[in-house]
Amino acid sequence: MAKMNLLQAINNALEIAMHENDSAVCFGEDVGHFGGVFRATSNLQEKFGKNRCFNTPLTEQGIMGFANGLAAQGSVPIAEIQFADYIFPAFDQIVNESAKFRYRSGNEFNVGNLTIRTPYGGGIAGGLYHSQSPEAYFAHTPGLKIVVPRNPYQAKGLLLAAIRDKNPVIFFEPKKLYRASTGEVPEEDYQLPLGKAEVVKAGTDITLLGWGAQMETLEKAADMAQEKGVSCELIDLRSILPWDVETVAASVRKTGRLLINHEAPLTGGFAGEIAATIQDKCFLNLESPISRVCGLDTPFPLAQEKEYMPDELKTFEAIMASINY
Amino acid sequence: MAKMNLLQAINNALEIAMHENDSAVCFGEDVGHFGGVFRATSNLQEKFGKNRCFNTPLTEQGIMGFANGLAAQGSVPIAEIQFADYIFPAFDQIVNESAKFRYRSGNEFNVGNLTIRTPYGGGIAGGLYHSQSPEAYFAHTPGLKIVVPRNPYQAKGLLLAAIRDKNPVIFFEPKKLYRASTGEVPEEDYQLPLGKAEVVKAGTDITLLGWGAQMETLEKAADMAQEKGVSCELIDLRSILPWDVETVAASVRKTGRLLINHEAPLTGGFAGEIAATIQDKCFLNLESPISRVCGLDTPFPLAQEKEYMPDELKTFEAIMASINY
Amino acid sequence: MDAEMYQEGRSIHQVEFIDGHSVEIPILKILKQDGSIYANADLPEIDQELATKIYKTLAFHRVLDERMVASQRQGRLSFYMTALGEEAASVGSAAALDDKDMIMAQYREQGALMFRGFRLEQFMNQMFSNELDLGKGRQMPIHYGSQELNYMTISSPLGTQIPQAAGYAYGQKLKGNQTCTICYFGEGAASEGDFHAGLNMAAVHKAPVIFFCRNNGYAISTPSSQQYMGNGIASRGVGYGIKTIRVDGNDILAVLKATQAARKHAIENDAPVVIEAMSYRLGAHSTSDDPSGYRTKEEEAKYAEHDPILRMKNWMIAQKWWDEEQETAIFERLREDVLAAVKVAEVIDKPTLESMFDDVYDVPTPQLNEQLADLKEHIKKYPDAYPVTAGRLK
Amino acid sequence: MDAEMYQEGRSIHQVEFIDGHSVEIPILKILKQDGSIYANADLPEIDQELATKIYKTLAFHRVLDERMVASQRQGRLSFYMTALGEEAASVGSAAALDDKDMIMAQYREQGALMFRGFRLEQFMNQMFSNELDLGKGRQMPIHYGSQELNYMTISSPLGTQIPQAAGYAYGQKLKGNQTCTICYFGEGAASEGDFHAGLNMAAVHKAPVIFFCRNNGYAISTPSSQQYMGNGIASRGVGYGIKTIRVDGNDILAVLKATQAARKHAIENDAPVVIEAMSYRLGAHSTSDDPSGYRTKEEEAKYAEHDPILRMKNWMIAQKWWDEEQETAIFERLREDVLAAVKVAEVIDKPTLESMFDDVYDVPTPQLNEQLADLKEHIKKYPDAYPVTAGRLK
Ligand SMILES: Cc1ncc(C[n+]2csc(CCOP(=O)(O)OP(=O)(O)O)c2C)c(N)n1
Ligand SMILES: Cc1ncc(C[n+]2csc(CCOP(=O)(O)OP(=O)(O)O)c2C)c(N)n1
Ligand SMILES: [Mg+2]
Ligand SMILES: [Mg+2]
Repeated sequence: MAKMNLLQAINNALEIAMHENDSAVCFGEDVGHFGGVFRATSNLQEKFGKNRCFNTPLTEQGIMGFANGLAAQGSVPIAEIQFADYIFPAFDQIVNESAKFRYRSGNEFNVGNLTIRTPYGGGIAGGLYHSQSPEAYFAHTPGLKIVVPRNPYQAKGLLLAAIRDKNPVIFFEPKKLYRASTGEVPEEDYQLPLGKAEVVKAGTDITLLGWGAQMETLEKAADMAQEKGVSCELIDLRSILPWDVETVAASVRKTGRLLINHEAPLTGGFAGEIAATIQDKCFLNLESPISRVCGLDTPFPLAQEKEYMPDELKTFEAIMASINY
Repeated sequence: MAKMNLLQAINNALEIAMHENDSAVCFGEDVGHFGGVFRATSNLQEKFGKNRCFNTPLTEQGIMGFANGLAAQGSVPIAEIQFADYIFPAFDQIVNESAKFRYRSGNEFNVGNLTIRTPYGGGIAGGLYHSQSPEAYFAHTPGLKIVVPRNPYQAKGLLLAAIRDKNPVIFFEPKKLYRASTGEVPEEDYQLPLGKAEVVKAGTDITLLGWGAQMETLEKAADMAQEKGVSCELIDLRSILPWDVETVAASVRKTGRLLINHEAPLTGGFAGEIAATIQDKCFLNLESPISRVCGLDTPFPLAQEKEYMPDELKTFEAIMASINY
Repeated sequence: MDAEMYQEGRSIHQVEFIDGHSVEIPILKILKQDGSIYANADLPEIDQELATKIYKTLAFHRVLDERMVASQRQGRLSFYMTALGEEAASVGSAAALDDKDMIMAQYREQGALMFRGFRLEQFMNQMFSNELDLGKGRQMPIHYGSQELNYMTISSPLGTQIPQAAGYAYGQKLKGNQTCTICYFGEGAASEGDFHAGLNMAAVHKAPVIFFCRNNGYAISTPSSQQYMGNGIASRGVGYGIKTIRVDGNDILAVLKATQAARKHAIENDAPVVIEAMSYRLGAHSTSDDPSGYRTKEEEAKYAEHDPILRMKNWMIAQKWWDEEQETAIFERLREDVLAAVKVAEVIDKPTLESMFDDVYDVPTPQLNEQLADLKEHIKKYPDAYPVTAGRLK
Repeated sequence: MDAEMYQEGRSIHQVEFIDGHSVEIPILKILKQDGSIYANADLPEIDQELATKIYKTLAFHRVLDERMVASQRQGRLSFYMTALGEEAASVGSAAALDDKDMIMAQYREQGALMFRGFRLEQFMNQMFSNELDLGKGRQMPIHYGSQELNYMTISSPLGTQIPQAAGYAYGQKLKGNQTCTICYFGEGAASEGDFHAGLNMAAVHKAPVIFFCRNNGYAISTPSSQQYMGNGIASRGVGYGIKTIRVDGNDILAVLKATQAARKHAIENDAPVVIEAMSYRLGAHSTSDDPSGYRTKEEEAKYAEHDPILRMKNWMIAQKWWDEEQETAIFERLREDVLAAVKVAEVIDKPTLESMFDDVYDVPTPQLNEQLADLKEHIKKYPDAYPVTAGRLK
C-alpha cells in the first residue's frame, strides 16, 4: 500500500499496463515529455520511449482516428483527450467508429483494445469549456463502455480493467479530485470490475446514487440526513455503460426511494435513463418519485458555479422532500 | 390547399423562407444544382441563384462551422446534413458552438438564425449508417431546439417556425416518409409552434407519446388496442427540446398511464428523460410503470431491421401490458 | 527566428504572395490508350503471371459491376456501387502490395479486394446480407471486409479510415514486420477534417501508409471544381511534408509503378506517401443516383474513351499475353458465374435473430440478453410478422 | 483526362515524387531589430498618428500582461494568458483593418482588441467576471468579445472559429459592404479538422477572409516540430489554392504591410488569403503552465532578443516620433492605471442569480423558469452557502 492521489494512481496504472504489454501506447496533446497538462502521464516517455508515449498534433478527431486504427491493428492505445469538453471533435470517431467497429464487421475486426482517458467535471473555475460532464452523450451508444472512478483506489483498479477490457472504454477522470483525493492504494496490480456498481454504505430509507466527484457530495448529504434520522444507502455506479441495473434495483426494492445526482445538466442526463429503468423495475416498491439532483439546464457558468452545482445542500433538501413525500 | 408529399412541403417552406428574406441561404452536400440527394432543395438554385443555394465541399464540420459564422453575421443559414448518421463530425460545432454562442458571449453575439435540416430514421434498408435517429444526442444540450415533423402539413409549418425562430434549431426529417407521406398542405405561409406537443387523438386509458415517423406506428397500435376496448390518447411531441412537459403531464394525469415510443436505442434515448420527468410530476396518478418501446441497444442492423424496430405489435403488446399491470 | 521551426526561405522586403497554384504537379503516364508504352518509360515490376492476374481481376470487376447493377434493377438487390471506368486505380495499386499489407478502403475499391482473392460467393453473401456474409448481414451491400485478406471492413462515414490508417500503420511500424497500410479515399472525402488529421499525424508520427486518392471528378453530384480550389489533392502533400505523386489513374502500369515505389519508400523510411490517381466516375454514384441530373452524356462519352481495361487489354495483346478468344471466353464465363452465384446467394437464409445481438460487445451485456429474451417471446407470439427470423428461433 | 479537374502538369514517365518541401516560402521583413529598414523595403501605409497609436497599444499590451500575471500570482485573478514577445502580430494586423471588419480571434490576440479600443475597465470586468462584463461573467478570464467593436467573443474550443470565419466573410460578401473578416489561430490549432474545412470552404465559396496564423513555435508544451512536418503553415495555402504570405511576426511593419495587402486582395477579389506570422511565445502558455518543464532558459533568451516592441520603439525613435521621456511616462502611467482598474473591478458585484439563466435561449424555457424559481427558494433557505448571489436575490 502507498498513499497516492488520484493522478498518481492513474499514472501508476498506466505504468503497470505499459510494463506488462509492449504494445500499449499512451498519447495525446502534451502527453509526452511534459506528461500531460495534469501530469497523469509523467515519466512514461522516459520509461517507455518516445514511440510508446508521445505528443500528438492538436486534433482530437485525429487522436481518436489514430487510436481506432492502432487498436484495430492489435496494439493497445490509451489515448488522452486533454479536457472532456474537447472530446466532441472526436465524437464521430468514437460514436460512429469505435462503438460500431466490431458489430459492423461481424467481428472480423474490433477496437476492443482502445481506452480513452479524459478529465471531466467542475470545481476548477473552468466555466463553459473546462467543466463539462459529457458521459450521457456517449451513454446512448451501444458498443461503448463508460467508467468513472471516485477515488485513487477505484481509479487504479478500474483503469487497469478498462485497458484490459476487450471493448472500447471511455474513462472519465474527475479532475477536481486529481490532487484533492488521496488514499491508500496497493502498489501491485489489481482490477475492479466494469459494469458493477458498489454499495459504498448500507442504509434503509433511501438510495443515493452517483458517480465520480459527486460521491463526496452524496456522502455529505447522507451525513446531514443521518442527523435528521434518515438512513441513506450510498451507491457508486462506477460504470455508466453498461450499468448495473440489478444492484440499484435491489437497493431501491429495499429502501423504496431513489435519488440520483450528477453534475451534467438535468435534461437528457443519465439520471433520466436510470429513473426510467428503475420506475419500471421497482414500480410497486417506490414510495416517492425518483429524485434527480443535477446540473441546471444552462451551459456551465463561471461566476455562479456554486449555484449551478448539485451540491450537498440541494441533495439534502431532495432527500428530505423524498422522505416527506 | 395542395396535395404535397413531405419533400414537397419542405421544399415549399424553403422557397417561402428564401423568398421573404434575401439573406436566407441553403447549402450542404449536393444541395445546389442537383437539389440534394433526396431533392428537398430542388429548384432553389435556379430560383435564387448560386450564391444562395449551393453545394459545399464534403465536410459536415465545415458546413456547420460555416453556418455558425453566417448566422453570427446576421444571414439566415439553412444547412443540410445529408443523413443524420453523418452529423457527428459536426457535433463539436453544434454542441460546443451553436448551442453556447449566445450564452458565452452574454448575448453580444448569437447564431439564432441557424437551422439544420437532416433526414433521420430507418425504413429504407440503410443499416448502421443510413438509419440513425440521433435526437437524444443533442437533447442534452441547453441552447438547442430540436424539432421532428410527422407529416407534410406539420413539416411545412414547423420548418418555417424553425427558420424564423431566434435560436439554433435542428430539424430532423423522417426520410422514410419523404415520399410515402402525403396530405393537404396550405400553399400560403403558416407556422406551427415550437415547444408545443399536439394531442392528435383524445383517449382515456393510456397516453401514447412519440414523434416523427413513429406516429404512424402509434396510430396503428392505438387502433389495435381500440379493438380490445382500450382508449388511447395519442400525442405527437413535435419538439424534443424544449419539450412540452405540461401537455404530456396533463394527459397522463387523466389517463394514468404512459407509453413512449422512439426508434433510437432504448438506453440513453429521450424516452428516458420523459419517463423520469413524468414519474416525478405524475407519481400519484400513475397506475402502471411508464413503458418505453424503443430501438434495441444494438447498432441499427440491416437484415433484421423489422425485428429491431419498435413496431406496432411491440407497442400494442406494451399497451396491453400496461393496462393489465 | 528559428530555422528549426520552419525552413528558412529568402527574405523579401516587398509583398509577394505565394500563388495558390505554385507547385507544378507532373503526372505519371506509362501506357497509352492504344496499348503502346511512352518512350523512355520506366515499367513497373510485372511479368506475364502478374499481368494476367491483374487483367482477370479487371474483367471480374467489370462483369460483377455490370451484373449487380442489372440485379439491382430487377429488384433482387437493394443497392450497388460500380467503379466503372476507374477499375485500374484500385486493382493496379493493390497489385503493388504484399498480401500482409493492410487495405483500408472507402467503398469503390472492390477491385483491390478481388485482387486479394475475395471469392465471388463472398461478394454475393455480403450483398445479399445472408447468414454466410462475413459481416453477418449488418451493413448495406458493398461494405465488404475480410480479416484473412487484410481488407478492413468498409465503413460508410467518409474519411474516418484516413486517421485510422495512420494509426494502423504506426502499429505495423512498432511491430517492425515490414508491412504498410494503403488507405483509399475519394477527392470528395478528402474535404473531411479526418483527412487533414490523418495526413498530418502520419507525417508527424512517421507511419508507413500510402494515402491513395481516387480523384474521379465527382462526389455524387458535386464536381471537383466545387470541391476544392487547389490543384487536385496532390497539391496538399506539400503542406504536410509528405512525398507525393500524381498518376494517370486509368493507366494500370503507371498506377502499379507509382504504388510499388510508394510502398518501398513508406517501408524503408517509415514515412507516408500520397498518390493521387486521376480518373473519372463513368457510372452513376450508386444505383440510387441518376447522373443525368448533373452532367451531360457528352462529358461521359469523352471520358469513356479512356477505358482503363481496354487500355490494358491492348497492351496485353501487344505483349502477346492475351488474345480475343481468351477475352470472349473469360467474359462469358464470368457472366455465367456471377448469375449463378446470385441465384445461390439470394436464397440463403438471413442471419438469425440471436446474431443481431452479437458483437455489440465481446460478450453481451445483461441488458442485451434481456432484450433478446423479450424479443424472442414477442416473435414467437407473432411469427408471421417477422418472417426473416421467426422460422429459425431457438 | 480533363484539364478542368486539375492543372495539367508535365507528363512524366519515370517515378518522380514531389518533395514534401518543394515550395520555397520567402519571409517578408521590413524592420530590423535596431529600428532601421531593410534596403528597398516597401513600407506599409503608416503615418505618425497610426504609428503612435500602434506603439501605445503595444505598450498597453505589455503592461496589462505583466500586471495581470502579477495579479494572478497574488491570487486576485484565477487565470491569465500573455502574448509576451508576439504582440506585434495581433496589433500590426489589426491596424491594417477597417473598424467594420470582423475579428475572430483564438485567445492570444488581446492586442487586436486593444487596438480596436476595448477599454481598460472592459478588460478588467471580463477578467473579474463581474456584473459589468459584457460576457456576463460566464467564461474564464481573457474570453473577451464586443459586438460594438466587431470582435467576436472568444471560444475556448480550438479551431472552431476558422470555418466560422469563412461563413462570416461569406455573409459579408453577400451583403456587399466591402468588409472582410480576419481569423487568428495558432500553429497548434491549425492541426484541427476545422482548419482544413475552413480554408477549403473559404477558397471554394470565395469568402473575403484573412487567415492569420500566429506561429509561435509552441502549443502548450508541444513544439511545432511535433505539430507538423510541412514547412510551417504557409505551405498549406498552396493545397487550398489560396494566396499566401509568410512574415516576420515580430516585425510590426511587415505584419502591417502584409495585412494591408491581404485585405485589399480579399475584398477586391472575394478571396481568402493566408498570412503566417513567425514568432515565439516568450511567456508561459498561461498562468497554469510552467515552460521549464519542456524548454530551456537559453532557448527563451535567444528569442527574447527579437522583442517586437523594442524593435518598433527603435524605429519610432529613429523617426523622431517617440523619445525616452515619453516611453518612461507612458509605461508608468499605464502601470498605475492598470493597478487602479484591478482594484475597481475586483470589488464590483458578480452577476445575479437570474442572469445565469439568461441567453440560454432568446427567451427562457418553462423548464429554465422552473429551475430558477426552485433555486431561488433554495438559496433563500441557505443564503450563507451561496454568498455570491444570495445577497441580491430578487
Ligand atoms: C461523413 C459522410 N458524409 C456524407 C456521406 C454521403 N456520401 C456518400 S458517398 C459521397 C460522395 C463521396 O465522393 P468521393 O469521396 O469523391 O468518392 P467517389 O464516390 O467519387 O468514389 C457522399 C457525400 C457519407 N457517406 N459520409
Ligand atoms: C479543441 C481543443 N483542444 C484542446 C484545447 C486545449 N488547449 C488550449 S490552448 C492549446 C494549445 C494551442 O496552441 P496554438 O494553437 O499554437 O496557440 P498558442 O497557445 O501557441 O497561441 C491547447 C492544446 C482546446 N482549448 N481546444
Ligand atoms: Mg470522387
Ligand atoms: Mg502556438
